[in-house]
Amino acid sequence: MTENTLFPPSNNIISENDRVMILIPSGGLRTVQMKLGGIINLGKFGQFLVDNIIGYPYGQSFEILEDKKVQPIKSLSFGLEERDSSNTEDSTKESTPVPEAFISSLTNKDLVDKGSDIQKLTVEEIEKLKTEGGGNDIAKQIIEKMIQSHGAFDKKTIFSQEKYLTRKQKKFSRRFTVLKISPYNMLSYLYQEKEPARVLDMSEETLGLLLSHADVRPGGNYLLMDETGGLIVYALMERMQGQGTITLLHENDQPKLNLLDQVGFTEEQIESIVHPVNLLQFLYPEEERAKNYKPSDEGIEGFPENKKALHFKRLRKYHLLNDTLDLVEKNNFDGFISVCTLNPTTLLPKVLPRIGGSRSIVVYSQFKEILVGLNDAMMKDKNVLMCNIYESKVRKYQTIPGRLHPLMTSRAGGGFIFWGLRVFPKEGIIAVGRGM
Amino acid sequence: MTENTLFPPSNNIISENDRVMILIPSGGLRTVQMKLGGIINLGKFGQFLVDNIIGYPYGQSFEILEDKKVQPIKSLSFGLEERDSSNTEDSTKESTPVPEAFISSLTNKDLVDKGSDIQKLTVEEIEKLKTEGGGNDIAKQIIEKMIQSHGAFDKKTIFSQEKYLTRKQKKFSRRFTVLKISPYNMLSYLYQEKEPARVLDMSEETLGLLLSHADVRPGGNYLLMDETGGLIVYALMERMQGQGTITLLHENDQPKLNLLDQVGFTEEQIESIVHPVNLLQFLYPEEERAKNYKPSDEGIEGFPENKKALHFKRLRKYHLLNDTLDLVEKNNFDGFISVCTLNPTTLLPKVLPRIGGSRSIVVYSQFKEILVGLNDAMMKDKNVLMCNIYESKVRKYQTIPGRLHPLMTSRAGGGFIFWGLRVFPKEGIIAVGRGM
Amino acid sequence: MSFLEHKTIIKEGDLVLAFIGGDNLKPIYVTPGQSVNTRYGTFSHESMIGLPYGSQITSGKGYGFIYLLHPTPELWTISLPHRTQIVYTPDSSYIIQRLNVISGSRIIESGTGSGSFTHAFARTCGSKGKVFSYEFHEPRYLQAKKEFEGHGLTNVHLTHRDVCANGFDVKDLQTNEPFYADVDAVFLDLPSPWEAIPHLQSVIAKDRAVGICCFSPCIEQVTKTIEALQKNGWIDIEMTEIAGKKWDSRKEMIREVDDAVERLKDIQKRQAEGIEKKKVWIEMNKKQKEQDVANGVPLDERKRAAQELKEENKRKKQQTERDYGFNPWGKGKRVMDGDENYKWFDVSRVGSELKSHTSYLTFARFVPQLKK
Amino acid sequence: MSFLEHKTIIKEGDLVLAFIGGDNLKPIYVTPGQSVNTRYGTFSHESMIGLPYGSQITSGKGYGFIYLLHPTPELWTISLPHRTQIVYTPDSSYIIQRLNVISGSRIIESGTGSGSFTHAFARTCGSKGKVFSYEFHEPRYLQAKKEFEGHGLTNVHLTHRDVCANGFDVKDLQTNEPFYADVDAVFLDLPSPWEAIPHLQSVIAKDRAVGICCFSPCIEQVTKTIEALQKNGWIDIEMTEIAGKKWDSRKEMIREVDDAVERLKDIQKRQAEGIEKKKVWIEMNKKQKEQDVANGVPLDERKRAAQELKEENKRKKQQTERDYGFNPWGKGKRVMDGDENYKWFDVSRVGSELKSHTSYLTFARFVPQLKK
Repeated sequence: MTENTLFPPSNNIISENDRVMILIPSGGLRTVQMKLGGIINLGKFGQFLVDNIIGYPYGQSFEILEDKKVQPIKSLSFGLEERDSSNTEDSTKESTPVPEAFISSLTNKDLVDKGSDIQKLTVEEIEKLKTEGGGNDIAKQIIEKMIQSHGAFDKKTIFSQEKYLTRKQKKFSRRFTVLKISPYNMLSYLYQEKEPARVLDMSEETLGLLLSHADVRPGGNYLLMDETGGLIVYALMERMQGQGTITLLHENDQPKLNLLDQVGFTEEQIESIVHPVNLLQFLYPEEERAKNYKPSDEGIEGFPENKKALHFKRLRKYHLLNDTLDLVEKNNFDGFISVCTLNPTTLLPKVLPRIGGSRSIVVYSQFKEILVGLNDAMMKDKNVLMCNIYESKVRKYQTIPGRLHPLMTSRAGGGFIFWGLRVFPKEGIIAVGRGM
Repeated sequence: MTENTLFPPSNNIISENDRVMILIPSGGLRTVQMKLGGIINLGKFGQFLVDNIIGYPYGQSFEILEDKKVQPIKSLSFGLEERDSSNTEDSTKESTPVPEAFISSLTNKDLVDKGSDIQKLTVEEIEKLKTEGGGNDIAKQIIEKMIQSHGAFDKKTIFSQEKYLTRKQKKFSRRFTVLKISPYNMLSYLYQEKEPARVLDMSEETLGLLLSHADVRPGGNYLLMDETGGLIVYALMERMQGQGTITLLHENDQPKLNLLDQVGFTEEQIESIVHPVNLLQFLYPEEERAKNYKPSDEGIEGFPENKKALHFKRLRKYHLLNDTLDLVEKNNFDGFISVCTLNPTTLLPKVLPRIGGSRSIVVYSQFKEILVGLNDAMMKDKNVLMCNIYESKVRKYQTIPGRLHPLMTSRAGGGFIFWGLRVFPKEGIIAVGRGM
Repeated sequence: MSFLEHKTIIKEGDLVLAFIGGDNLKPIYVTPGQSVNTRYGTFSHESMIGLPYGSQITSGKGYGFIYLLHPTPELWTISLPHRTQIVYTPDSSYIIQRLNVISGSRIIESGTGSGSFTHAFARTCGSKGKVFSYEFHEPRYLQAKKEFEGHGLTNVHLTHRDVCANGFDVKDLQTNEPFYADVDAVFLDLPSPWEAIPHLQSVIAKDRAVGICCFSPCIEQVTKTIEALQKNGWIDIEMTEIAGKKWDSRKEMIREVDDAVERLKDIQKRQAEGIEKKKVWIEMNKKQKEQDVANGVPLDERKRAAQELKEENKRKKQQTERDYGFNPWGKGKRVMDGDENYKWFDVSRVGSELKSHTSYLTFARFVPQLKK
Repeated sequence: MSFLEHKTIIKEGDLVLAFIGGDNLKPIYVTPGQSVNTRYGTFSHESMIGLPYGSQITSGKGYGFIYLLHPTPELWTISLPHRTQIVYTPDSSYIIQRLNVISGSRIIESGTGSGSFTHAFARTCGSKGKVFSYEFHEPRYLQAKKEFEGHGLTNVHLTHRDVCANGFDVKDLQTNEPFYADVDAVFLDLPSPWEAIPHLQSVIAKDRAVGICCFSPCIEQVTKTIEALQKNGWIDIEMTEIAGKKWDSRKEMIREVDDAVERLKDIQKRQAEGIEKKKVWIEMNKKQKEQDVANGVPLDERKRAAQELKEENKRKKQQTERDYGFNPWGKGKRVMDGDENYKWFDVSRVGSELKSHTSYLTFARFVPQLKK
C-alpha cells in the first residue's frame, strides 16, 4: 500500500537498463533491455548499438546506418503513406525512393501472373544480401535488385508498383521505432509471437473493456485471478501506479508472475501492491492463518548478515499473508476480475461473499459458450445484478487517404467478458419490478 | 415437375390482381392486391386508387395528389439525399422544399435542448392535419406548420435544419414505391411487422447464404423442412421457376404454407413442384404407401360433376404421395435444407440416408449454440464432410456523399447456418489424412 | 460519495443510482424527506441511509423493490439523460486503453458533451492526474460544471470555450493565471476536429510522446482529420472502429424428432377414432330416425332433438380440441423457461437492436524532436 | 459433368474435386492412367470411375484417403487457384439474393477475374438465363474461356474487352451479329466502375427495373461510383458491407474449483512429506558418516559412496516429478478432445484469421420511365 512507487519504465526518455519494445517495419514487436554497450540484433532488419538511441523520447523512429549507427527519422511509414502526406519533401527523403527510370503501365492488362517465376533474383542472392551488415542502404540495394530482375515490373500500373514497393520496404527496410513497454503492447507482443494461448486469446480491446467494466482506478482494492503469467496484474498495476491493492487469487503453490520480471518490475515493487493468496488460503483463511509461520526474533542481534536477511524475508512473508487474509476476511473487495480457465459457474459462488456491495464482477473467457452458462446461473442467483455478456472488436483501417478501407484480414477471437454487480438481495421478496 | 410454370408476379408491369409490396417513406412495407377500382389506404401516408398505378413498371415511385390520384416521381429520397444529387433541378422539384425564409445558425451553440417543450404545435393539431384527405400538399403543410411553431428552428445549423426536415419528410410525405413481391422483401416485411419469430429471426442475407450453400438451382430435387409458413419454399420456387422438385418434410398432419397464398400462388402452381411428406411417411415410406388410398374409378362416367371433381382430386393426391414416396425411397435428394426448431442433432442422422452423395446439408438455427452441438456430432459422424457454422451480416450505410457512415443501429440476430457435405465413408479406415 | 473513490455505506447527500429494472437506473441525491417513485412503489430516501451500497429495499407497500447502486462512470453512462451523443463503454474503454491513460495522466477532452466520458477519464487519471475539458455550448457547460462538482470530480478543469476558434490554453480557475497544461493525451469529439488540431501545439507535452483520438461519425470528416494531423506533424495515423456487443442468455426448448413422430401417430390415431366415431354416430342417428318414424314422433320434435344432439357434440368437440393429446412440448400450457419437465438448450441473444456504428476513431502520435 | 446440373456417378472426363483435408480441394479431370498424389498416398483416376460422387477412396498403399466431391460454385471458390481477388460466398450469395437473380435472369458481370462468381451466376440463372461476362486481361480471358467450356457453363457469353473504354454491347459468338442483351442485373468488379456505368444504358432492360452492384475495396471508389450512378439516373443507391464468419466447434475441458482445491491440498501434503523425507535422509547420512568414520572408511571411499547416493536420489526425484499426484485434468497425459474420463464444454471458434473486409457493395436500381 506504498504510495508513489514509480513503476517501470520510470520516465519518458529511453534510458539505461530500461526494457523497451522495438517495432519493426513488418509490424513485428520485440522486447529488449537497454544495456550500455550492448548491440541489438534485429536479424534481417539490421543491428544497432544501444548507446546510440539512449536519450531520445519513447516513440522515436530510427533508420539503421553503417557501423550500427542510427539516424532519427520521423516515422516508420513508407511509399503509399508518404505519398499522400502533405510534407512530401521531408518524407520522400526518408523513404526508399521509387526508381524513376522504370516504366509503368496504365493498367495491369498485360501483366501475366506467374508467381515466383517472375522473380529472376534467386533466393540465395537475396539471402546473401540480407545477411550483409550495414544500414538501410542494403535494403535499398535489395529492392532495386528485385525490381531490376522482376520480369514484368514495367507492366504494372503506378499503383501496383507502389504497392509492390511498400510491401518490399516493409519486408526489408532497416528501420525501427522504440516504444515504451506497456500492458497494451505486451499483449500485442504475446499474441503476435504466436502465444495467443498464453494470454487466453485475449485482445487488446477486450483488456480495455475489462479494466473499465471492473472500474479499476488508483486506490481500489481488487480481487484478481490471472492465468496469463501476470499480464492482468501488470495492467492493474499500471493503472493504479502504486495506489491500492491487488489480492491475487491463484490455484498453485506460488503465483505465476514471470511476465512482471520480463517488463522490469523488482520484487519490492510487486510486493508493495500484489498480495498473493491461494485457493485454500482464500476459502479457509482461519485455518491457513493458524498455519502461518511467524519466525521468532529471539537472538536476532547475534545472527550473521545472511541469516538476518532470511529472517526479515520470512517475517515480511508472514506479515504479507496476514495482511492478505485480513483483506480477504473483510469481505469488501472493490471488485472481482477473473482471467482464468476454472469453471466460472462453480467458482463465482465461492468468491461472491468476499466482494463488496455494488462492486463489479468481471469474468473473462475465450469462449462465449462458457459465459452463457455462467450468465444463466447468475440470473437465477439473486446476488449478481445486471448480468450480461459483452464483446468488443476493433476494426483497423488501411489509413491512406485515397485508399481508405478496413484491413482485409484481422485476428479472429479476442474473447468475451461477463459483467455483473454484486448486490445484497433481501430474503423472500416477490419478483416484481425486476425487469429481466 | 412441369416445366415453364409462370410464378407470381408473372410479369414486370404492375398488373390487375397482382399482389404487390408497397414501400412507404418511413421504410415500412405493406402487401396489397391490385383489385381494379380498389382504394389503397396507407393511413397517414394517404390513399390512392389502384387503377392509377396499373401499367407502370415495378420499382416505380409515386406521389399522392388530391382525389386519390398519383403522379410518378423518380424516387422516394428526400432533402439530404437530393441535395447531393447532381441533377438538383429535377429533384428539388419533387421534394418538399426547405422554406427559404427561415434563418439558420452557424453552429448549434445557442440551441437549448428541451425535447418536446419546443414543439408548440399540439399533438391534436398534427393529428387533425394527418387525418385530412388529400395529397402530399398536406405533408408540406404539416411540416411548414411544425417549423413555424418550432421555437428554435432558426437556432439550428443548415445541416441540423436539413436533418430535421428529412426526418419529418420521412414521417409525413405522401409518397410510395411499388415493389415486385419477392422472398427477399417478404422476409423484410415479415421481420419488420414485428414477426421475427415467425421467420425464426432469419435475416435476408442469411437466406441468401442458405440458398447458395444448398446449391439451389433450376432442376434440382431438394428435401426441405420449413417452419416459416412457406417462406423458404417460396425462395426455392422463385429460384427454380418450376424446374425440379421440392419435397417438403413436415411434422404435422398438413404442411403449413399460408404465406404462399398470401403472395398469390395457386394450388396447382404449388402442387406442380412441392411434394409434402410428413415425418411418418418419410421415415416409414413402405408402411405409409400401403395405407395410401387409391380411389376406385369404377362407374366414374356416371358420377355427377362435383363427385367427379372430388374423385380426380383424390386421385391426384394419391399419385402425388406415391411420387413423393418414390423420391424419398430413391435416397438421392440433391440437398437437405432445414429451417425448423426440431433438435437437429437427432434429426439429421434420420435424414442423411436419403441424401445423395456430395450433396449439401444446410441447417438453419436462430442460435449458434444449437449448431455447435450439431457440428460437434457431425464431426464424429463420418457421413458429413467439411462441417462448419457460418454467419453473414450485412452492414448498411447512410449513403449520402459527404455524410457517409454506417447506419447507427441495425437489427441484431439474423441466425446461423450449418453447412456440410453428405459423403460415403468406407468402413474401417484409419483416420490418416483427414485434416480436421 | 465521489467517482474517484468508493464508499461502503450510504450517507445523506450521496449520489445513489436506483436500479429500477433492465437498464433503467435513476440517479438520486439522498435527501431526507424525499422519495423515489416507480410504478412498483414508493421508496423513501431516509430508508437508504446507513445501508451498504448494493442493498435491495422494498417499497412502503411491501411489494416491488429497487437496488441501491454505487455510481461508476460505466453505470453513469447507462443512467444518463442523453443531452448529446454519448461515448459508450466499448469506445471509451478502448480509447483509454490505447491512449494509455493511467493514474497521473493529463488529458484534453473536447467537447464535454454530456460529460459521460469525462467521468471515465477522471476516474482513470485519479487525483494525481488532470482532465482539461472544453465545452462551447453554454447550457451544457453549466450543467456539466454543476454535475462534476456534485460528483467530486476534483481533477477536472472545465472551460467554456470554442476550441476551434480559441484554442486550448488554460488558466488557473482561481487566480486566472495562464499555465502550461502539459498534456499526455487528447480526445476530440467535435464536428470539425481539423480546425482544433493546429491549436494543440502549445498545450501538449514537449518532452514525451503524446497520443490523440478524434471521434467522428462520417468518413469525410475522417479524411479531413487525417490531412490536418499530417500537416501538423502527427504520425502513425490509424483509423479504427469499435464494434461492441451485449448478449443475454436464455433457454430454448429441445424438441426431439422422436416426440414429433409420436405426436403424428397420436394425431392419426385420434383422427381414425374420430372417423370411426362419426360413422357410429351417423349409424346411430339413422337408427334413431327409423325408430322415431316408426314410433310416430312428429317431425319438428325430431328436428329439435337432432339439433340438441348436434350442439352437445359441438361442445364435446370443443373440449377435446382443448386437449392436445400427446403433448411433449407443453403446447397451450404456460411453460416457464428452464421448467425441469422439459429439456432445454442454453443459448445467447443480442437485444433486438444492435449499435452498428458510433463513430470512426482516428488515432495518431506526436513525438517531440529532442536533440541528444 | 456440369455446374448447371448434378450427376450421381463419376464418369471418365468428369471434373471431380478431391478432398484432401481441411479446405484443401484438388480439381481433377478423371483421366484413366493418371493419378492424384498427396502426402497421404497415390490415388488412381481409374479407381474413381463408376463410384458415386461423395465416395471415399483409399490410396494404393491402403492408408490415407480422399473424398470425391461433385463440383459446385461454392466448392469451386474454395478450390480455386487465386489468380485475382475472389468474390467469396458471403458476398456472392447476398448479391445474387439482393439483385434477385433467378432461373431465367440475364446478368452482366465485369470483370470475369478468376471466374468464380461466374459459376454462381450461371448456376442460378440456369439454362434459360444468360451471363454476359467481360474480361480485359487476355490471359485471364483465355483461361476463363477454357474453364467455362470444361465446366459446361453453356449459358455464359464471355467477351474479351475493356468495358470502361468500349462498353457492354454484345455480338453473337457464332454469327458475330450484334444483339440486345436485355439485362436484369449488373455486377461490376472493376477498379473504376464510374467509367463503365455510362455505357450500361444500351444493354439494360427497357421494360422493367434493373439492379446493379458495384464491388470496390476503397471508400473513395465508392464516392465516385455513387456520383456516376446519380448522374446516370440510378436511384435508391445504398452502400453496404458483408461480414462473413465461419466457426468450427471443439471441446474445452471443464476444470472445477473443487478439484483445484484438492490438488493444492495434495501438493501441500506431498511437500510436507518431502520435508519430512529430507530430514530423515539428513539424519541417516549423518549417522552413516559417524559410523564410517568410526569404522575407519577412507575419505575418498566415503565421498564416492555419498556421490552415488546423491545420484540415486536425483534419479528417484526425477521419477516422482513425472508423477503428478492428484491429477484431475490429465496433466502430462495425452487427452483427446471429448475423452469421457473428463468433463467438457462445447465451444465454437473462428479460425485464427478473420476476413474483416472484402469490398464495399454499392447497390442501386434503374426504373425505366414508361408512359401509361
